[in-house]
Amino acid sequence: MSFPLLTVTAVVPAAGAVVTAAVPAARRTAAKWTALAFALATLVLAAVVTARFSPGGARYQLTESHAWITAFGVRYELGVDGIAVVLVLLTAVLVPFVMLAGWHDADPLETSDRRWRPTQGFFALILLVEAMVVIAFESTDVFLFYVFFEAMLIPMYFLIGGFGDQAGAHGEDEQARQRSYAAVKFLLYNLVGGLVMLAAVIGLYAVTAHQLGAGTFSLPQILHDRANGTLTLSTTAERWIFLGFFFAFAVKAPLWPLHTWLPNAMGESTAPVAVLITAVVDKVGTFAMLRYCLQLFPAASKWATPVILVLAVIGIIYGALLAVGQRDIKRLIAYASISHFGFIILGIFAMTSQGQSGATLYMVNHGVSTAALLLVAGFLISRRGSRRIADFGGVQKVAPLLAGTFLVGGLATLSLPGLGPFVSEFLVLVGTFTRYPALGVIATLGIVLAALYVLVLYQRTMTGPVKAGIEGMKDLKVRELVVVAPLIALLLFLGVYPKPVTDVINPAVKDTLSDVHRTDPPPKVTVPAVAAAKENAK
Amino acid sequence: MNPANYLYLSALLFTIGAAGVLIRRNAIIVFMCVELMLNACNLAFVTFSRLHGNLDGQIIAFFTMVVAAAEVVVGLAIIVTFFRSRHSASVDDADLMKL
Amino acid sequence: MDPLIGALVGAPLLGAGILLVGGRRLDRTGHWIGCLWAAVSFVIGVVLFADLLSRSPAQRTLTSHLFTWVPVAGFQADVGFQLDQLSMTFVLLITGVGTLIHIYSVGYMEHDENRRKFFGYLNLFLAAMLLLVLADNYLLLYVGWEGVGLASYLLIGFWQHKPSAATAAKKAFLVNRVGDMGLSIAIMVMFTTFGSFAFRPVFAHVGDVSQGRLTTIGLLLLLAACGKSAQVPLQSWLGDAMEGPTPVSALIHAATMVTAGVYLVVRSGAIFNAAPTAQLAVCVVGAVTLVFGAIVGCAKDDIKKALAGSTMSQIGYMMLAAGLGPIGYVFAIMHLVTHGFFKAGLFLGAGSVMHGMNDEVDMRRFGALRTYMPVTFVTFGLGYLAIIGFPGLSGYWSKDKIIEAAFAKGGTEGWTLGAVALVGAGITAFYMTRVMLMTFFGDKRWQPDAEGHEPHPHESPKIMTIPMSILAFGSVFAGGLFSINSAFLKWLQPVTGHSDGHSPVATWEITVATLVVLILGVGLAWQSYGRQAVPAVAPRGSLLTRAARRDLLQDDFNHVVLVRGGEHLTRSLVYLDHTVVDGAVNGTAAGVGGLSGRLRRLQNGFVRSYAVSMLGGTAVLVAATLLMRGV
Amino acid sequence: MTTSTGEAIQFWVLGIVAVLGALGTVGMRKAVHSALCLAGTMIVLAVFYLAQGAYFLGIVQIVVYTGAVMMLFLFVVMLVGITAADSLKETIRGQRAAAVLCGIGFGILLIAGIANASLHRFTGLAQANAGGNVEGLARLVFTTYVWAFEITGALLITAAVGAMVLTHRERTERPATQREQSEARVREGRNVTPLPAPGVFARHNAVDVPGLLPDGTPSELTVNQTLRARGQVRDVGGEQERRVRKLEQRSDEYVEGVTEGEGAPEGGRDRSGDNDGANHAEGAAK
Repeated sequence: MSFPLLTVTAVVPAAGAVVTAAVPAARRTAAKWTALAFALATLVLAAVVTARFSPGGARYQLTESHAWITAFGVRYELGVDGIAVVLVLLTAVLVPFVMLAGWHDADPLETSDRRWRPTQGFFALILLVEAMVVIAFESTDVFLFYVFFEAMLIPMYFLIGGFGDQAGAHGEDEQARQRSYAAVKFLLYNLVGGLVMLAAVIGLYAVTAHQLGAGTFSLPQILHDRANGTLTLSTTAERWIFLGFFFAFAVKAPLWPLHTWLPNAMGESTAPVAVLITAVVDKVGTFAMLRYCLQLFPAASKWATPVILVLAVIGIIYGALLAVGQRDIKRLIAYASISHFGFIILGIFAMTSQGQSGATLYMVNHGVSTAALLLVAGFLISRRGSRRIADFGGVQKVAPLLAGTFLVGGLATLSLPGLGPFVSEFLVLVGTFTRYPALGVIATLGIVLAALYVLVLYQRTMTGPVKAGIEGMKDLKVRELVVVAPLIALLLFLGVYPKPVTDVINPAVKDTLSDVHRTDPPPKVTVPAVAAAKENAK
Repeated sequence: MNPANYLYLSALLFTIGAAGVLIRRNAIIVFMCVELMLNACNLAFVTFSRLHGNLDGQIIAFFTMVVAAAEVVVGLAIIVTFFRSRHSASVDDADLMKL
Repeated sequence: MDPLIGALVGAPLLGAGILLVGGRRLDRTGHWIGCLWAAVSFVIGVVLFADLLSRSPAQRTLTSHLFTWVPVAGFQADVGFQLDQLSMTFVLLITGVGTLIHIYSVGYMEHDENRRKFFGYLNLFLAAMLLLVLADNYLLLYVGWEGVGLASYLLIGFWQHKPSAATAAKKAFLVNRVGDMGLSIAIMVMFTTFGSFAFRPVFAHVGDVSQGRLTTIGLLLLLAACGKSAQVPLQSWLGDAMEGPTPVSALIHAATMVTAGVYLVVRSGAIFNAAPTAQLAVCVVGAVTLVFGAIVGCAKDDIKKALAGSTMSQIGYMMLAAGLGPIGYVFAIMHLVTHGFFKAGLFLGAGSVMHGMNDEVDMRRFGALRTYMPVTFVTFGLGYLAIIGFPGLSGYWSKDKIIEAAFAKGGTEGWTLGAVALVGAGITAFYMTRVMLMTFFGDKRWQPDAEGHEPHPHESPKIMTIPMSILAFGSVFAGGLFSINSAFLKWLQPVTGHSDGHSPVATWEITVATLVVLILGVGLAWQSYGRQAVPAVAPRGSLLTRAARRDLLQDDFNHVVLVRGGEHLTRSLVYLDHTVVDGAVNGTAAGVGGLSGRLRRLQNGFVRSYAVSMLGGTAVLVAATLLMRGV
Repeated sequence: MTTSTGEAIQFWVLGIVAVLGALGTVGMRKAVHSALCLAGTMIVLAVFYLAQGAYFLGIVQIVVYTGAVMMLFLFVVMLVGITAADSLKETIRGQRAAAVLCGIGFGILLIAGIANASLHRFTGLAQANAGGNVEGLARLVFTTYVWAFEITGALLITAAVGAMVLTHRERTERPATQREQSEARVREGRNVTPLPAPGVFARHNAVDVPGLLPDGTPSELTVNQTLRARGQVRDVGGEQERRVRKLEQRSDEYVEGVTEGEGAPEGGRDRSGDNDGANHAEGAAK
């Protein structure tokens, strides 16, 4: 029984949440530092996990397995493959930045009430979310995953509903109304998804219980039993269960037309929370598509692929077009994210190694780039006290650094070569194109639209004559630089040298594809790619 | 006689108790009916323990009693406080749960 | 020598990094740092050039593989460079002209508080452009391709406080993106076809691919080229791009970046050679743009815009040549280089004029400047002679060859293209003469600027005039030097290949024809702008003129169809998203709410009635279990 | 497999008693009676426990339930007293019908369930109780169920504390002194004098006997209000009046018997105030 590294990685932030929440109300700063310390500790652990993970080794590594609810064959099973490792690391990396960015977001307006402790709550909730997301990434037991997949809604609900920024387009109470509306919408959407998934989970249990005698949720075991034929899902059963799972993930991801909760949630919550939503929590959805939908139900996935791909492409174009039409900075970014999630899902279901590696890489890049853009946007908004694009103009004159970082974030979002997202986006497009040329071409339109909404946003907010209300705007503070600079550095690194990441991802993708029984379509002319590379290298 | 009769008896008592709970308005009597139901269960437990020939059933019955005792204490205390505030022991007067 | 290739790109990149990250503390030295790194890369370029010359023509291809960039299954993208004669030519042009313009900018941007940033961007551009021409595979080329796009975006919009500048920058980037889309799709097609997108394997296997695919790739590449090189129909951005500082217009929108399209076509010669349809398309695009640009150039009163039109037209020539296949490649590049010299020179001259005239750009407010800024006049004049193809000067050597090649294509195509090229030469002569006359001759039409400062034209400082002079030198002699026992041809041939098409018309006939057309153009211009005075306000002019002033209504078309249409589309989509997609959800929610409102009646609050329901439920459950057992 | 006939008889007899007790618990109007009925049922159950070899439980049942719990009930009944809640009239529409329906249905189902359960295996407690029932239980309680046992202990403590917390009433203000109370009475002008004591003109002065006003009508004021609330005031007004009449009658006879002379003034004195008018009349006549 080796050291339960994965468990610890998830437990540390959870403990951090408890400790932070316990900090006395008056000691706000102390609470912040505690939370940050725990987040960093988690980061270290995640790094250790990544280091201990050997690409190309066993499929699931650092596994842990204990009985949990023996009656239903539910086990506490953890294990990471390449994809999970990367995403765990991403989460652990982003959370400290989120905290730093939201350093003052939860400071109470008047500290008269000694028992009122929003700050502690804010940071504790963030840590809680991190813990749940991490365990969701790590679990290899469907039920365990489901539990945390749902549980993470609760802290998110409070983060969205409880800590909106004071920068709404409307009055104070109107804004509170909007916020609670957004929070409830978020909760309901995802609960409905979760409910459907629960049904599917039970269905899965029923099937396994019926065929294996004892029902199980363990992913490795199910895969193993499928492989040696002891477990065979009937076509209809497989399809229904698949749909159940996919629906939940599609809501979380979100896939068009299940996306409408995202703009509200991201628009009303503070920038850091918005980052948490789109860059961390939503990734669980796409991750789960890749791990559960494809690995558990290969046939059904193939059956549903055409529809999903079309939806994804619609999502790409639709999200981009709506982003162009937005008047609210955060909502614009939200719709941009919807477009990007379209790319991710496209890559996943193109079922080519480029597509899926690209999609996974995209999850990482999108996480980092959106974080960069949103957090800077958050700084901008908190300075001006408004989210309306029309309220900005000529920022680059008074706050060049802010404008510059914002531009870099934007360029990353429009996937400019040299920055991370380009690599992943191109991989996804190529991966799609090799099997579905038409879709590939349509999706490529997305990059033009991306350029449109990003540059329009930049032009309206940053350039031109300095608008009223912008004159006195301060440039980035040190804390804010500490948040943004590393993210930008990360973007550059991922854009120039993504090899370390792809090396971790590729084997996992290979396994997934072999689960789905798909191989990359060969090139028309049989130039062995490696040979080509060699020929090219010499 | 088949000891199963004890079970029938307990079922009967249980049902009567339940009906009482539903019909009576006086909180105290309602409470008594609850006690009646508990006792009915105990009888069933004891009978089962006899049927199976091990004492676990009796243990459970025993615990039921203990818990029932605790419950009585708290429940009656609640009734008393309720009576103090409302000058009534009718369960229907506690209808704030609606709407 | 291979690592040097990396250094070639690295030097300006490093410079950009230093300048952009360095922050305000570098404000005082920034511009010199910028120049330094540009110069360094130029020196490296020269060293490499020497190295290449020292080798036998066959061995003149250096490659250096830095690292594997994106390895995913079959998809192997490397960061690797390939330096052959073609790249070398560009490297020298870019770094050479680049360095000159860096130096020029030191003077030109003297009074701008963001000068450091400006030089940072310029260095960034050099790096990206070098990456573009040195890449050994299309994906890396794409990086450079978009990199120069970014640099151009930043530099056009350098004066971001001017809304017009910001808009122009955005427009440029967007239009380029459309082209980039073509390039990226082309790469995808290559990958699906060849399983690779590196030059060597792709070109090596062109033979075993159906022509249809090659045509597809070719057309997609052409789309990309149109975007970058401002060819019809994606040319609309170039005119607005003149909002940027003049050195930028000179370097990016005249000498180097806009010619990337030509490079792409020539580089992909192997593919185009095997896809005649695509080649023809290239020729047509080139020919159309050639005329289009020329006409626009004739109508513009803004000196920079007039030059921009001319740039379009000249690149049209290059595209035309590139489309002609092996006959034309060499001359396309040659014209590209010479054009690099004289057009850069012309722009710098224009910049110098604006510098002297409080940034006035309207030629109708110039006039009679030759005496006030002699150096500018001379250099500009030499550039002018070069571009109209005055015998002996650079333009003459390259342009005539192109016209020749066009005729040599043979058949009606050959005749048409040749004729177009010939006419183009004439129009070129016309509008360039017009510019020349309106700016330096005639009487003073100066007017005070917005703040009411009377312009006091004066010669620009040495730091600006010296680069101009060097470029003028280039624009006089480059063509000649290249043509000495066709050195340039021999130099490039190993890469591009060459075939001497036999032209139906003899060389001397073409030369004569060209001269005739040239004289006609100049004469016409003299007639209308030299003899009678130029009106200070533009006359209404003919329908064509008015159309030409508006870029032949291209922008209006874009505005109506794309911008307005797009706005309506997005607006309506936003509405739909709110009412339909979201409305459906909220509708459901409302329905549930209403239902629960009804059900709420059941909750009368009496414990006992709740208890009844509990008991009932229990009864049902017991029944269910019993039934289950029964089953 | 069956049990001894003796047990059978005992079952049938006591079973009926138990059921009756249960019905009584539900049906009796007064809480006190319900409580007593319940106690009866519990005792019967205790007997059944004993009969089924659960000696310990049997005793505990008697001691804890009938001994402690039921007494607690009675105590609370006394404390709370009788309220309108005791009426058996149903107030919620359809409640009783639903209740009876559910009850019957549930009972039937339950019995049906037991009926088709397979209860043929019947191993008595013979060897389970071999080492003594109590010892057996003890062994289990302190080994297998020790954890649960501890928990229940904690539960009991908590319950006790909870009960205290619930019933304990915090006195917010100082209790009013006698003086203040009297002053308040004067201020409000209601029965300034102390309340009349019960039992005036009474055979005995028990609390539930109201005092009489001079005309012999009982005064409600004189009785403890709890008793009044419960309607447990003994109805004595009529009897007393009758006795007063008798007294007067006898005295009249006595006066007539003595005829004119000194007896009259006694009689007059004896007569209560309402005859004064007559006296004066007579005086005037003289």
